[in-house]
Amino acid sequence: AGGFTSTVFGGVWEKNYRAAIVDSFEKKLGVKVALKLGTASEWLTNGMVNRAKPEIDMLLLPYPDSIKAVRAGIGMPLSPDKIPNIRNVHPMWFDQFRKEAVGLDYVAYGIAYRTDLVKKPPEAWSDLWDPALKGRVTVPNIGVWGSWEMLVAAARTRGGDESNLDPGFKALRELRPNIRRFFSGSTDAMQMLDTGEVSVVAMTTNIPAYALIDSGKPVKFVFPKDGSMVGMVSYHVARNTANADLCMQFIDHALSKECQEAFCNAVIAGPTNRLARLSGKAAERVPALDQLKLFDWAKVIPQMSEITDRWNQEIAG
Amino acid sequence: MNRLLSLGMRVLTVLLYVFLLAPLAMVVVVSFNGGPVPSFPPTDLSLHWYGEALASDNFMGGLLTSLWLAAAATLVALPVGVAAAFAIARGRWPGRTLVESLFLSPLIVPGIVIGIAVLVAMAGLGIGNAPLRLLLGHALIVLPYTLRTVLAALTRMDPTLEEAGIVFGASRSQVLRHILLPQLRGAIAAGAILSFILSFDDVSVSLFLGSAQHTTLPIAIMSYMQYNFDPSIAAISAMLILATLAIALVVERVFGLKKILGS
Amino acid sequence: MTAHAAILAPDSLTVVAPARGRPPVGLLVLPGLALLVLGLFLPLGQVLWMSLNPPEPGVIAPVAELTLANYARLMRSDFYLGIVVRTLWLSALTTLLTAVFGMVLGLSVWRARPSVRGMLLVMILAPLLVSIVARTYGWVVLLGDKGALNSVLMALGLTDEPLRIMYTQPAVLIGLVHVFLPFMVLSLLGALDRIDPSLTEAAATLGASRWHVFRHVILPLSVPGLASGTIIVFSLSMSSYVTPALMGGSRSGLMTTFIYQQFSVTMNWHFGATMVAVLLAATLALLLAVVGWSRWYTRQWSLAR
Amino acid sequence: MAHVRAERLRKSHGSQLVLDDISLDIPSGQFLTLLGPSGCGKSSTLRIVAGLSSPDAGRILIDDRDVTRLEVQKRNIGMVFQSHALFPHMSVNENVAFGLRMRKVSGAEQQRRVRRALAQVRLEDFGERFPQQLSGGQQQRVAIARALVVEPSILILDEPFGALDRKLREAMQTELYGITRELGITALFVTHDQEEALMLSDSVAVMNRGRIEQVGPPAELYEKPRNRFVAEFMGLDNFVRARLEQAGPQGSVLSAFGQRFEAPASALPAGSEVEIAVRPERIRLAPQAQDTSARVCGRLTQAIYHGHASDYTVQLPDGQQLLVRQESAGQAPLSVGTEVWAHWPPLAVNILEAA
Amino acid sequence: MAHVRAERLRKSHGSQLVLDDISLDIPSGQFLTLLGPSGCGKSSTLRIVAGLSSPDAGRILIDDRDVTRLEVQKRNIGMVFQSHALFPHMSVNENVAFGLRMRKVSGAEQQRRVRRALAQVRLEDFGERFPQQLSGGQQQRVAIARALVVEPSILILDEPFGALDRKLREAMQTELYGITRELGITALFVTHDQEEALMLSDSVAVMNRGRIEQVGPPAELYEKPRNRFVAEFMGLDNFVRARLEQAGPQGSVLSAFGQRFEAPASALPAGSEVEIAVRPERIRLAPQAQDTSARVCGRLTQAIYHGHASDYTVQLPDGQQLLVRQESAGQAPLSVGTEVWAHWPPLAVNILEAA
Ligand SMILES: Nc1ncnc2c1ncn2[C@@H]1O[C@H](COP(=O)(O)OP(=O)(O)OP(=O)(O)O)[C@@H](O)[C@H]1O
Ligand SMILES: Nc1ncnc2c1ncn2[C@@H]1O[C@H](COP(=O)(O)OP(=O)(O)OP(=O)(O)O)[C@@H](O)[C@H]1O
Ligand SMILES: NCCCCNCCCN
Ligand SMILES: [Mg+2]
Ligand SMILES: [Mg+2]
Repeated sequence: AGGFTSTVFGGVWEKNYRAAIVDSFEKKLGVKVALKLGTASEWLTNGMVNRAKPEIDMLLLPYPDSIKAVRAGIGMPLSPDKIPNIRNVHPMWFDQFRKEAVGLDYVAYGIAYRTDLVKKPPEAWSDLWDPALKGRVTVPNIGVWGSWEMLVAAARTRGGDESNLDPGFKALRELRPNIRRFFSGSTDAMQMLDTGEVSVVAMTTNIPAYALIDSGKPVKFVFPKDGSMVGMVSYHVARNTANADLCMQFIDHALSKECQEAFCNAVIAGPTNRLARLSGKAAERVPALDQLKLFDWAKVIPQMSEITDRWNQEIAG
Repeated sequence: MNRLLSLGMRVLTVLLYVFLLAPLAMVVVVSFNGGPVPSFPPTDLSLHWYGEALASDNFMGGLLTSLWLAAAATLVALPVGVAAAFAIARGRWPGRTLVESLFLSPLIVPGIVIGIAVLVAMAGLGIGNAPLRLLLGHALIVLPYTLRTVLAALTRMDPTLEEAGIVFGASRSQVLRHILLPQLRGAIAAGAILSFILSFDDVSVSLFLGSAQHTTLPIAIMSYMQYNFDPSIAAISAMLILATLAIALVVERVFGLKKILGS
Repeated sequence: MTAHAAILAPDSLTVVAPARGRPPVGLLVLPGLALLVLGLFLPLGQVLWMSLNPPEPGVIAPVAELTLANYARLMRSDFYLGIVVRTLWLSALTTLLTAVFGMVLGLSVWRARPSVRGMLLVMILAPLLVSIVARTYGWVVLLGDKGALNSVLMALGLTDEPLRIMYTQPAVLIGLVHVFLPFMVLSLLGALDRIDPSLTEAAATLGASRWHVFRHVILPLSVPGLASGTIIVFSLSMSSYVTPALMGGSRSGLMTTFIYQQFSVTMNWHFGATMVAVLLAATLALLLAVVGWSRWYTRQWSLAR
Repeated sequence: MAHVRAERLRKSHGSQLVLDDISLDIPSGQFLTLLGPSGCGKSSTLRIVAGLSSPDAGRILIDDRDVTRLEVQKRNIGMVFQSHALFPHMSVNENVAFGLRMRKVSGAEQQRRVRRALAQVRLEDFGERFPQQLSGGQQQRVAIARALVVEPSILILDEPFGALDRKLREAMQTELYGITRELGITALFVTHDQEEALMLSDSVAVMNRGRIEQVGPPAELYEKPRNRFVAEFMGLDNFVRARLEQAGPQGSVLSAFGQRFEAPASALPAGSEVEIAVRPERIRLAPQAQDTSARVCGRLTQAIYHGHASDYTVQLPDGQQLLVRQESAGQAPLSVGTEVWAHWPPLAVNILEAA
Repeated sequence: MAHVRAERLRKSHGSQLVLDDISLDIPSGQFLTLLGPSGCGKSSTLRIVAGLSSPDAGRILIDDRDVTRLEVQKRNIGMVFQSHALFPHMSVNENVAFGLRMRKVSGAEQQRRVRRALAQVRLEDFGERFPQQLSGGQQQRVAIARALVVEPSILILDEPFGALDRKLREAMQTELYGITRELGITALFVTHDQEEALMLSDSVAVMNRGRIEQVGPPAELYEKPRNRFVAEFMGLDNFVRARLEQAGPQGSVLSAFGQRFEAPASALPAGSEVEIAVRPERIRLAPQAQDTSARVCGRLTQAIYHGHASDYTVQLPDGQQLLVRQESAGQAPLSVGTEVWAHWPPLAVNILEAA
């Protein structure tokens, strides 16, 4: 029996991913799917370094590494011929990757806060600037999931957008008095929220926040009125892999209605397959597509170096 | 005055031990939480998260990988580092000071850069063997410790003992084996222990050098924490502390730790 | 090594050894050097070379075209120069505190009865056994706004507002000193264990107080260990990443923070390599000074005869 | 000036009893020497008096004050360690100056006294050297200078002249004698050299296996050793069992070697079995019997040349051996194998309690 | 069995010339002793012969083979270091067995020989101890046992008995004498004890400041020291300038102390200015002048008690001092301040070249 190597996030995510998608695939085809833990940037680096002889046959990447991978030409073109389920995927989850990758699921970024420590619950991004939150907010550090989204969201509150981020920088500079610290990951953020070091986590996905909520902590998670930012992970099949067919079979399997429902209901995420239906908690906690605010990553990525510099100096410095 | 000073010293010493151990004690306490998130003081006492940690393939596989990797890296770096320490302490060649400093560069270069550089270089050579890659990276980052600890001890070693060895017919390798190494035992053990622990603890270098089949425990932990915020990490840490304590106790009983870490 | 010291060079192994075509002991450096050169310097050289290439995020291969643009960017930026200074300062402070506390702990082990010595060592090594993430949680529980320390302080009425310790520069210092102490203690013990106890006794008979015995006998004789510990701790501080990231506040970024950023976020390896080059050069220069000084200081009594 | 007393010291290392009820009394300004075989506990005693180790039982009194737990540095002692214990990281000057620095003596005064102390040990020109660059004897002399320079009230010396040749040793002894007497230093001295002990000391304590066998002024130990151990240690030899035939204050009569002969007075009752001893140098050898009170005939079995004297072994008919030291005095040495007569004057006989 | 020669050794430490043209010849199985003041270069010479340091010039020959650069471990040496150099991490047994292990002697044989060697140094019961648990003299004896046990062809001993009391020292000397003679070991020995040197050696070399002053059989050095340095080192004293009035093979006549007196034969021509010396123990003191060839009158200025002898200083009218050693021989010691006559026999006078 053959097999191939892909990537996976850890913890409950991996558990649900295996249960909903990988195990059934392995059983069905009698193959082994090796999943590499680690970080997205490392997977991407590995893909780039080993472009000629890939170690990772299929990368599962989040924003923004997925877009970087596309720009670097890491993945091979995908098509409904080999992956029939792509036909059921909303085109925006395929087209934004230039058809060289396809989305698995989406999550929404919102605000998590302590109900006991916050007098006026935040409802919109703009509420983060409330002087009552002085020194009580944490924001993702640049490079951390949610940081780019934070910048774009901030820009939008002041009339800017992804190609005009100046207002975003200005807004975040003004947010500084409220920022206790820039967090370096969701655990870091949730830890601060749980211990009361901060009252508000400005930009986090729903999964970690609901972990606190479900364990009875006085925490709430809201999708801001002015629209949730979106997180998405996508499949990229390495260009020179010898296992391309198997990878594509796997993607097709992952995009199937059954897998999508099983997986998204478990992790509380939105399916990319339009036929899939959420139920239970997932139905309540995942915003509909029209509540999402997307933006053009392709415009942000070329600016990243400059953005980072500015962030370091103007916001974090 | 003198009495005050020595009382002050005693208090400071105790405070320092408290400082070293307090956060770890907290971790151990937190690990007994039954609930899904860590809280202090623990909500309901339970060994639940110990069970979870022990049942995880990632953690247990990572533990194995980390153990062999730390052992192998130490085994590679130890002789090499000890030999270099001898060359530097006992040789008379130009540029020793510079070379001695260069041996520290694995400490200075951030782990991510070491990881990436080794990854790129080995890919360039067409070597995709993750264990080999990990071993190289880890041997590099622990090399400075094996060198330094032995070098410091060698500086103050009485050379007449070596001379006595030679006089009584020991070859150079016998002097090494019977006289120098036993006396450097403490320093070598210290270097080995540091090496092992550091290799075991490394995240940055391993991140770029591992593979799906060869993931170290710290990487498994780090990945776990991307989505989870529960006391299983505390449980793992507590188990590591307890396991180490147990090993130390056994070693103490069987060999006497002071013999290994003593002069 | 000064010329003077070279003349006094002890005739130990080294001088005796070259008899009849014996390879000199200096050759023993070769395996280590080979590992270092092949495993690190050549790979790293390739990366450092990129610091001389025109910056282009996403490009990960060195090219022939050379420029000093990356260095110019760094040198012209008050921000990045400030980071270099801040990193050096924090590392120096960490090293100093570690040295002082490490000496206190080292002496406590050195003076301990053999039966308790092992346990003290295990306690000292303990911080290394706990993953940094878990350790940070421990610190939050202790030092956080609602942590144990603040609870005590507020209960005692020593302060009304909780002290903000976590996520500040001092928190980074606390975290670094905590994990690096074991390195310092082990290095120091290596030297302390080689001090003949009769030397401290001799000093005491000559009227030296405990402090003077320490100052004039123990401290100078532990210079080799102190130098070793200083070197290790300083290097580790300069390249520390996780502790500042998890325990620091919004302004605690160190050089490594930004190096990580360039390598993994912006993928601007060129600028990242530039910072690595500067980090390496600054640290090596300082260490060269420490190594040289320690060798000069001990030249008269290390190995003589 | 310090009156030093050790009272009933006891010390064990593990299961080995190293000191077993040691008491010493050194009046202020006096010089007491510990004499005894290797490993008998001399250094251990010194260390306890110095305060470097604490006794399992017993106490140390200085001027009637119990100092058993007083810190070493408060005792104003100077000490020469058997292993020298020079500071390897200090030059000779710095080593010698150390005690003065600790006493906050001014720089100029320090220099002056260091120079003088180094002159006393004949090392004027070695101030800049480091201990490793010195010969064994030079190191030992630095250790002596370091202890003397502080002009301590108590001086403790553990075989301070062991590595010195005779001339230097004598010069150092003279210096030491002068300094201690002049400054009224109380001194506790260890040596394995009986002559040195007798010459320097006000009193001598002979130790054996952690106990004191006898303590007293040098002449007393030399002339009236209490038992065979002390006698041997004082250089007596030729121990022979004898019977005290007559005893009295004017002299006594012994029987040994199958004959009777005169001996000095003894306090032991007539009829006792005793042990007698004669110093090898008090016996004269001659080819013919001469008319002295005691004489035996034997065969010369060994002759060892010693410079100003030769040591002979004389085998007696009953199997006993006599050791005889004869001054060379210009004569040709006697040759092995010849028959000789050994003679000794009555006063040369020491009468000891039988062991 | 090894014939050891050192040829024109020269060695400097920095600017200090430590050995200046040292040559030695030790025929196979012979025992040569280096005697000389502290710091004269004895240990340095030993280290070069052992191969532990290399000379700046000159060479070492063993059985006519140049071994100057030969590895030490091939020389089959036993050595006692002045600093003992015991291995701190090995027990006494292991220390002593070390050389045997290196020579791949079987385990049982090792045990047997170690036991015997420890018995020779009277440390049977100390095999399990570690060096730190031994007294100074015990450590030294372990070092001796370690060197003897390998039955080396060359034995190098650097003050091996320095820390031992006289009895033990004599016993060890006897052992050493026996072992070297029995096994035909070539021995190079350093001591600061003239008697020891004279007693053990086939020949003695007296060193001074890195040079050899005189080398020869013990009696020769003792009887005919070449110059004042050697003479002093051999225990001569009372050096006085004199004029050789008559010289001849039967005896000579000297003038000194303002008088003429007889002396032994001298090879120097009549009329020479010479230096004479008389051993302190060859001079007799008496309250009255006696009829011997030489006598001077003076006042007793110092008396030091030594046990079997006392040392007196006699101040002569012309300001010179005589050092006199008198055997105590039971008499009461003379008292300081009295007027005495010093007498010596003609043969007691040594005639040396004037310095
Ligand atoms: N490493 C060194 N550097 C400088 N001088 C040295 C060194 N080693 C020895 N010396 C000098 O060389 C001379 C001879 O030393 P050596 O040890 O041979 O003397 P020695 O005759 O053995 O004296 P002792 O009887 O005191 O042991 C001494 O004056 C000593 O100071
Ligand atoms: N640390 C120790 N552990 C066990 N025994 C010891 C220790 N130190 C000394 N001893 C023993 O105590 C006894 C007395 O030792 P000490 O050093 O007082 O002897 P000493 O009279 O000074 O002998 P020397 O003349 O040989 O120096 C010796 O038998 C020695 O072996
Ligand atoms: N330069 C990278 C070396 C990595 C060492 N990590 C130290 C972590 C201490 N817990
Ligand atoms: Mg002793
Ligand atoms: Mg010497």
